[in-house]
Amino acid sequence: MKNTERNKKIILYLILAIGAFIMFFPFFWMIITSLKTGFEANKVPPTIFPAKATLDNYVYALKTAPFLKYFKNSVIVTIFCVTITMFNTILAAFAFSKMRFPGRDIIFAALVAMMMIPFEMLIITNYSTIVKLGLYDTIIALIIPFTSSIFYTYILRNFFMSVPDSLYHSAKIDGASDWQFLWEILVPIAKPSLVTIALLNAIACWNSFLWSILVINSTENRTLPFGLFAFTNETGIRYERLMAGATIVVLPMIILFLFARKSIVTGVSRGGLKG
Amino acid sequence: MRVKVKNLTKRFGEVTAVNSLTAEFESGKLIALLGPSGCGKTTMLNMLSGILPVTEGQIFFDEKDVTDLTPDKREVGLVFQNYALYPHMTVLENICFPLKIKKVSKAERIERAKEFAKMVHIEEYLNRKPKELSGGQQQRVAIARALVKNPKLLLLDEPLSNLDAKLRVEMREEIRRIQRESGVTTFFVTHDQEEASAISDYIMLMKLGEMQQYDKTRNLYNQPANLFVADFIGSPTINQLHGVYTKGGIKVDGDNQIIKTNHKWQVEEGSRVVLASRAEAITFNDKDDVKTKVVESYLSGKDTLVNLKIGSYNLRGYIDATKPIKIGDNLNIGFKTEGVFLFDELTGERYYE
Amino acid sequence: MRVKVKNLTKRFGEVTAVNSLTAEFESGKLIALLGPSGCGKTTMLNMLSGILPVTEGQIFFDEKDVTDLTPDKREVGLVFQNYALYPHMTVLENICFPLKIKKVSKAERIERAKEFAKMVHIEEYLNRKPKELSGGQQQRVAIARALVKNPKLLLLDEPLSNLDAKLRVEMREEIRRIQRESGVTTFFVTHDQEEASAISDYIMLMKLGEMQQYDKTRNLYNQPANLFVADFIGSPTINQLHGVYTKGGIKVDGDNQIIKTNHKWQVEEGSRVVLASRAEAITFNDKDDVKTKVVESYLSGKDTLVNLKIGSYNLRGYIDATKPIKIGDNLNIGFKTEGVFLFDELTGERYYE
Amino acid sequence: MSKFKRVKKYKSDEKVTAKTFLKPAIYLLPFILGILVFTVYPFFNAVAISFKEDYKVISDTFSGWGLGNYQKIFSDPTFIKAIINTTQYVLVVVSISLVISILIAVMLNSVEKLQGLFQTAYFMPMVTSSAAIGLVWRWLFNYDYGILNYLLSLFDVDAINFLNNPQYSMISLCIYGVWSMLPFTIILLLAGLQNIDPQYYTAAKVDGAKTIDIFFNITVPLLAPTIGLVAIVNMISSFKVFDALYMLFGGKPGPAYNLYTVIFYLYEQFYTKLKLGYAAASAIVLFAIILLFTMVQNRIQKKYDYY
Amino acid sequence: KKPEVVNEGPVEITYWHTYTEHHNEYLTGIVDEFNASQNEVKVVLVQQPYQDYDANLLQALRNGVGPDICSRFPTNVADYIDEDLLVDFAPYINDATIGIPNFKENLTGFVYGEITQWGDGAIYMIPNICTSEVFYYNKTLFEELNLEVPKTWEELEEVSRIIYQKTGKPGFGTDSAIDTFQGLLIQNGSGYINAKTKQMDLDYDVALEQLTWLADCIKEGIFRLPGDDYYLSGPFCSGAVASYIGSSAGVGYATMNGGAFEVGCAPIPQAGDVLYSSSWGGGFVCFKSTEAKAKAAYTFLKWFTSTEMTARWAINFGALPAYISGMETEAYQDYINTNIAAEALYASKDFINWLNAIKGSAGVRTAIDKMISEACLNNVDPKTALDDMIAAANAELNQ
Ligand SMILES: Nc1ncnc2c1ncn2[C@@H]1O[C@H](COP(=O)(O)OP(=O)(O)OP(=O)(O)O)[C@@H](O)[C@H]1O
Ligand SMILES: Nc1ncnc2c1ncn2[C@@H]1O[C@H](COP(=O)(O)OP(=O)(O)OP(=O)(O)O)[C@@H](O)[C@H]1O
Ligand SMILES: [Mg+2]
Ligand SMILES: [Mg+2]
Repeated sequence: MKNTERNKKIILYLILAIGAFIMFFPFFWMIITSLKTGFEANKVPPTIFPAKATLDNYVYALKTAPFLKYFKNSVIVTIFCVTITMFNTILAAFAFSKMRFPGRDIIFAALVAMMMIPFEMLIITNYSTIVKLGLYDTIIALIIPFTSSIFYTYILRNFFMSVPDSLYHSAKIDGASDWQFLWEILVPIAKPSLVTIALLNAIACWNSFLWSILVINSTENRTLPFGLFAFTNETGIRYERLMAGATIVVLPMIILFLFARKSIVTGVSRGGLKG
Repeated sequence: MRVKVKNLTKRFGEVTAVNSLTAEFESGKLIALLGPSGCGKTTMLNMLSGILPVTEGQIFFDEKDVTDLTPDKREVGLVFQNYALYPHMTVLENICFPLKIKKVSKAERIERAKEFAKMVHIEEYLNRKPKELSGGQQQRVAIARALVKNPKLLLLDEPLSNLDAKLRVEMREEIRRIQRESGVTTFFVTHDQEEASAISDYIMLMKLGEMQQYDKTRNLYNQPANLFVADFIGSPTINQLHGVYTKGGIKVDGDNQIIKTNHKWQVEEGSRVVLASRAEAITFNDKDDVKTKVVESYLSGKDTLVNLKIGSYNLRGYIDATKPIKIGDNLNIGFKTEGVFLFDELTGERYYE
Repeated sequence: MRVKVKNLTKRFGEVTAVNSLTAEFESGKLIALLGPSGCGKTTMLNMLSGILPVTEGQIFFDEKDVTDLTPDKREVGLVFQNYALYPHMTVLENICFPLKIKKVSKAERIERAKEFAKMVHIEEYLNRKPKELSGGQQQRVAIARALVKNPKLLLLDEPLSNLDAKLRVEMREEIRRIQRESGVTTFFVTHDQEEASAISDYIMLMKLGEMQQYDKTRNLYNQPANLFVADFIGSPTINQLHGVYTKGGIKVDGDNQIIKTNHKWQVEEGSRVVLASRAEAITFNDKDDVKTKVVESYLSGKDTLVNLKIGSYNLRGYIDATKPIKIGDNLNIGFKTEGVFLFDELTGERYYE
Repeated sequence: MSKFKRVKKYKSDEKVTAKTFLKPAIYLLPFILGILVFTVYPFFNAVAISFKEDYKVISDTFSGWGLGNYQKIFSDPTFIKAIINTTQYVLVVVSISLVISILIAVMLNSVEKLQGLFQTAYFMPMVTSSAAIGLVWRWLFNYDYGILNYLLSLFDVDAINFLNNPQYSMISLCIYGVWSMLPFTIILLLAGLQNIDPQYYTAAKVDGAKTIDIFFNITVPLLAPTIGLVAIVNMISSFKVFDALYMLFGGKPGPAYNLYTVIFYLYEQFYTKLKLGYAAASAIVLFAIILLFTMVQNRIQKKYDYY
Repeated sequence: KKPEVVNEGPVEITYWHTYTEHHNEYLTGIVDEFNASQNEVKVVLVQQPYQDYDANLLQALRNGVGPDICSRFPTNVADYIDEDLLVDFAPYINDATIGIPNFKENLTGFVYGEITQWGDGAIYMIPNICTSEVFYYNKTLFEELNLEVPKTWEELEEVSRIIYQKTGKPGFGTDSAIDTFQGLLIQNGSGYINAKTKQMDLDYDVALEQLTWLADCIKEGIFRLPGDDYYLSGPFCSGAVASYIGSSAGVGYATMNGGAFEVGCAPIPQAGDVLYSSSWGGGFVCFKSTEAKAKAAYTFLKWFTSTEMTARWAINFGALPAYISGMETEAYQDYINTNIAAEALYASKDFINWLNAIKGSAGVRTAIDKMISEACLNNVDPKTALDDMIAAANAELNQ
């Protein structure tokens, strides 16, 4: 009896481990490649472990692009972007989940439909808007277009909906206004979901370069991912250097993830509600 | 605060949970809400608190129409039937929350919260999360949370259902005390009649969303408005003899006697009626002439509870334990004036004298 | 199925919810679990059902050690204190679920579910979702769900707490009937002593995670193992006179008399003891010589309940209502043999004869 | 008497007054403002462009209004092919990735040990440079020395030219698509699983349910809102498949231009051919298709809304 | 664009580029040098990412935040002219005082024709350097097998077959099958696009013959396409292919083999009378804004393309100066001897030629690529593939 339990566990872990390996491999490859020489990085067929690991690529990458300045800009953009987005998103998700007003679901459905329009089409007009607003080549241009996200609102609304209404009622009885309920009850309870969304958002901000290369011209205002372009040009890509750059770029996100992971996973489990 | 409801109605789709209820509740009283499961007690409280918007009708607090006021503006305290504690807060934080909202200073709210925690005997658990508490402990937290903020109207939805007898008595006395001292109008849902009569000034009895009777507690027992009330209130259940009103008396089905009592019912001859009598309203005196047969008998303290058969119906009464009773004995009984009522069989309405 | 637990212990961090409990429960009996809120009743049931892993100790079903068996292998039915109905299923689906799992054919499970739904009077609500039901209705769904699958062990955690008196009596009789017919060993948590004694074969009384007494229902009343049991069981609460055992009698604090009863306690002279007596064990005969003073008196049916003072303690007894009683009167009382117990004041342990 | 008359009612008796709208409006203001400027306005602008004939990108001039762009794209076999390819891709990738993600999320949620490690691994693709991912997948798919072919050879299957043989390129694209969709989906599902009250699992266990029963009867239905959410989000995002294509086939729509997707078509029309009119028209067509799909999905989803 | 305020100081012009690493550094140096050398014009250099550069530029132009000058290809120019965006340099170049004497004559190969192909004597592009395809080969292997460097495609086929037989690996590959195919067409006397009729102007038989040949060689295994390696430098360095045609600018990648073998470089094979190697030069364009800016741009470009500067830039970039005078400088001549690709390029200088770039020509390239992959990878009959290509290409041109 106990053995089958044990076997089940082993199979479970095995599947997870294989899956984890498959998911993890590209990341591993990024690191490995960044430690190779140019010759080895381009070798066909590729070698798994570098014959001789070298940190030259990192040295080179750090020398080539003003990573420190980019880093500063990235941090500013990400912090502002995530903060404002989360604020907007929380308010909107709350209105769309717990407040009741006629047309709510229709308006929301229309908004969701807006997600279906390809980004490429939006960019054309948004670019003009940014220029018209006089925000071209400013850090603000990297922030405001993304602070109202239907996508995150959609996700968060879903999570807010799963918080029982009786807690809303309970807070109202206790005299809390909608605003107080939102910040004192709903947000703390939905913290795991919020952290998840904030993390996704942070990663998206951090890595968003398509837009930033469009609206940013001056080195002063450029963000980290821009540093990666230093390794791609018309004659080809220096993968080993690119990977070193990429590793440097994503490092903060990994650290962020490792910090946030705990709150994603250990959700506030329910209890205190009967029936 | 005086509470008045006018044509209060709540429908959930097809279901009518509360049906056109009109009543006025005196200020500072404790009103017990009684009724079978699903009769609309919780719905009623939820409408009073503002959680549920009403379908029709109005609610007044004192003279003010609060029908459209949101719960946070009504200043009510509510113990939810399912507690609805905040899962992410500790017990202390849960109790403090209403005070925090009221911007009571931190020191003061903790002090007050602790005081109420002590009152409901949960002072040891202040730092636990709700899910780390037993059912009864959670319920007590909910009580403390509702009481701590000095509400203008207190609504308690079966607040003691998960407590043991001793604690239950203690809690209800505490609630009663606080209610008296603060004079807060209080609605108290309970399924326990003993509890209801022990603490309430008034009882409102509901059935299928309709109010059956709203009256002083003892009046429900002594002056039931209809058969349902008479039947619902009291233990053992009131005796019911169905029959026809003939010749100034009741001819019980399956029996030939015409039972006469010393009431002068305003009832037409030939009506189908129900003669209802409390067990203690049955007399066993020498002059009594209604013939019955003993079916069962139990000793109950100084008395014997006898189960008697008359026609197709049973009847319970208390007889002195010293009197020897055997099953199958014939026993003559009589009816007192008090505790004996006549109802229309069909509508359940009471015939008065 | 016989249930045996051995040194059963459950700790939540610092908190010990159940403490080294050893007991054997006969097959086919209905055992009521009694005890103050937070004493470990739910924890006990959860361990029996397998939901909570035990910290220490073992559980046996018949001779089989099931300590490490997962709940799905134990074939128990459980009514959760908070119902735990599946929110995404209708009432019918909720009740059907255990049968679906057992691969009972669809037609059959619906039929059986409907039968149980009818039994608990929720047949009208079969297509509703739990959140569309009142508290009592939800609770009844939970009962039906636990009963429908013919469990080998039935665990009921305050299953009737949200039902009105009439329904409550009806439900408990149904549960009792099913339990008798199927012979399933049943644990029934309740805080209602009347309910416990009405339906259970045995009562297990707990306090702070420890078993106080496990015995036939009437033995808890007639032969309490310790002061806690004597105090917890019975209404009105047992009378307690604290004092010193001197010269073969009890000298109550604040009083000079030495009370002698016709018991021969095995107790050392000079021990501090508690003389506990049920209200009905107090006699008011001519020969009685313990002097008391009347503090209060209420009429209660044929009797008067008198509250008497002796030393610093109060004592309640029933006296014939015909006897005229005034507050402040001196009244001599005596103690019957039955319903009178002596306990150690400190440990609460009982002294036997 | 008018005082007693309720003018209009909304869902379960809520009274509709100006206030009903005012409050949500305040909460929605910052959000809606941003959406109007950066989503709604560009959307309608795109609609407008799609009806402009002979639209010139840089100078923003056009010859007149009409359906010319739509006529053109619908008479373009490449566009029709792109729609078919995209739809195929969406159906395969969304369903497969959803199934795998649910399984993995539930498994991840059920293990106690090493959970952190596993989660980190499953999360890593989200921060990995896409160039690295492209490199790896190209390597995995390689005909001569790729791992996939090595694995196939263990089962005596002939090597498949995943990337260069047009017959297999769709399969490769789907494999890659599924893979790249997993981390996000798993993370959201994990968060969704956190919202399920564990008492329902407990109750089900007591009811005798095995792991499998719990999965199908409790976990999946209770997770349904989240599943529906990721299904829609993934559907939308995979209808816009472009990156995967770009990554795997070096900027070409498949080895023999056989894997045009709607967005690739759009991209090509705009970026290399400067035909913004065609691009806009294809965007609107794509929009309509996605809308249709999500409406169907929503219909199915409704059943599971029990909150 | 905002009207220029008449102000003191230099006229500022923005110059966008996508150069990275040492190219970027060097260009910055040159621009600084220019800015320091005079005070009428100030060039502001902006580095843009290579990825999606076309689109970015387009968007910026559309919104009036684009550069004043940048380097572009003739295909782009065709689009810009369509939108009337470009400054015609002809008046400046031909000006008596500020003009560039011998401009046409000094240009290498047929570059003048390329930059004036849009007629009216307008010059929209000022070239600076150009690159082209060269033939890289594994010199060590060639010597081992005693093989001559192929000068014609037939020789290439033969050599490749031998290599294939000896090593089991393809002997030859090409980074850009499109350019290779275009080369085969032109070298064999076929036309390409007719700019007037906006039609394909192919010699059908030649095209079919060349396509069939290419497809056969690839199917035989002696030639290969880059496939999922994108660039053949990787396989070449690892010895997976013995020779390939790639950009002269990619010499750094071609020689990154860890010293495993020696790399040789030669002009690409030819077919017969018409020598041809496609021009990958591009040139500077100036976007219309103010007269002053156009003039300032011209001033800078004139300086940048002067004999000395073009040579320096070409050396730094590993390319060929677009101007004969630049090639003839001592510095460049010295450079050739140190760089195999530059040497091969220099050897091709006289037949670097161009193809018509009109609207839709980008689409034609796509159609050709599709045709080749169909014929070579998808087993489509070459004739069908060719017919499809012509139809598609004509549709592109005719829009
Ligand atoms: N959301 C709902 N949708 C449909 N019917 C509902 C809903 N809520 C309550 N009801 C029904 O309304 C009636 C009254 O419910 P209510 O909760 O007020 O009963 P109650 O008197 O509190 O009962 P209990 O003592 O069992 O808690 C019940 O029959 C119930 O089934
Ligand atoms: N998860 C937990 N963490 C910490 N303490 C707990 C936890 N669950 C229960 N307890 C404590 O264990 C004790 C026993 O709890 P249990 O729920 O068994 O009580 P109970 O007898 O069912 O009480 P009630 O009648 O109030 O439901 C209580 O004091 C409770 O606070
Ligand atoms: Mg209720
Ligand atoms: Mg409990």
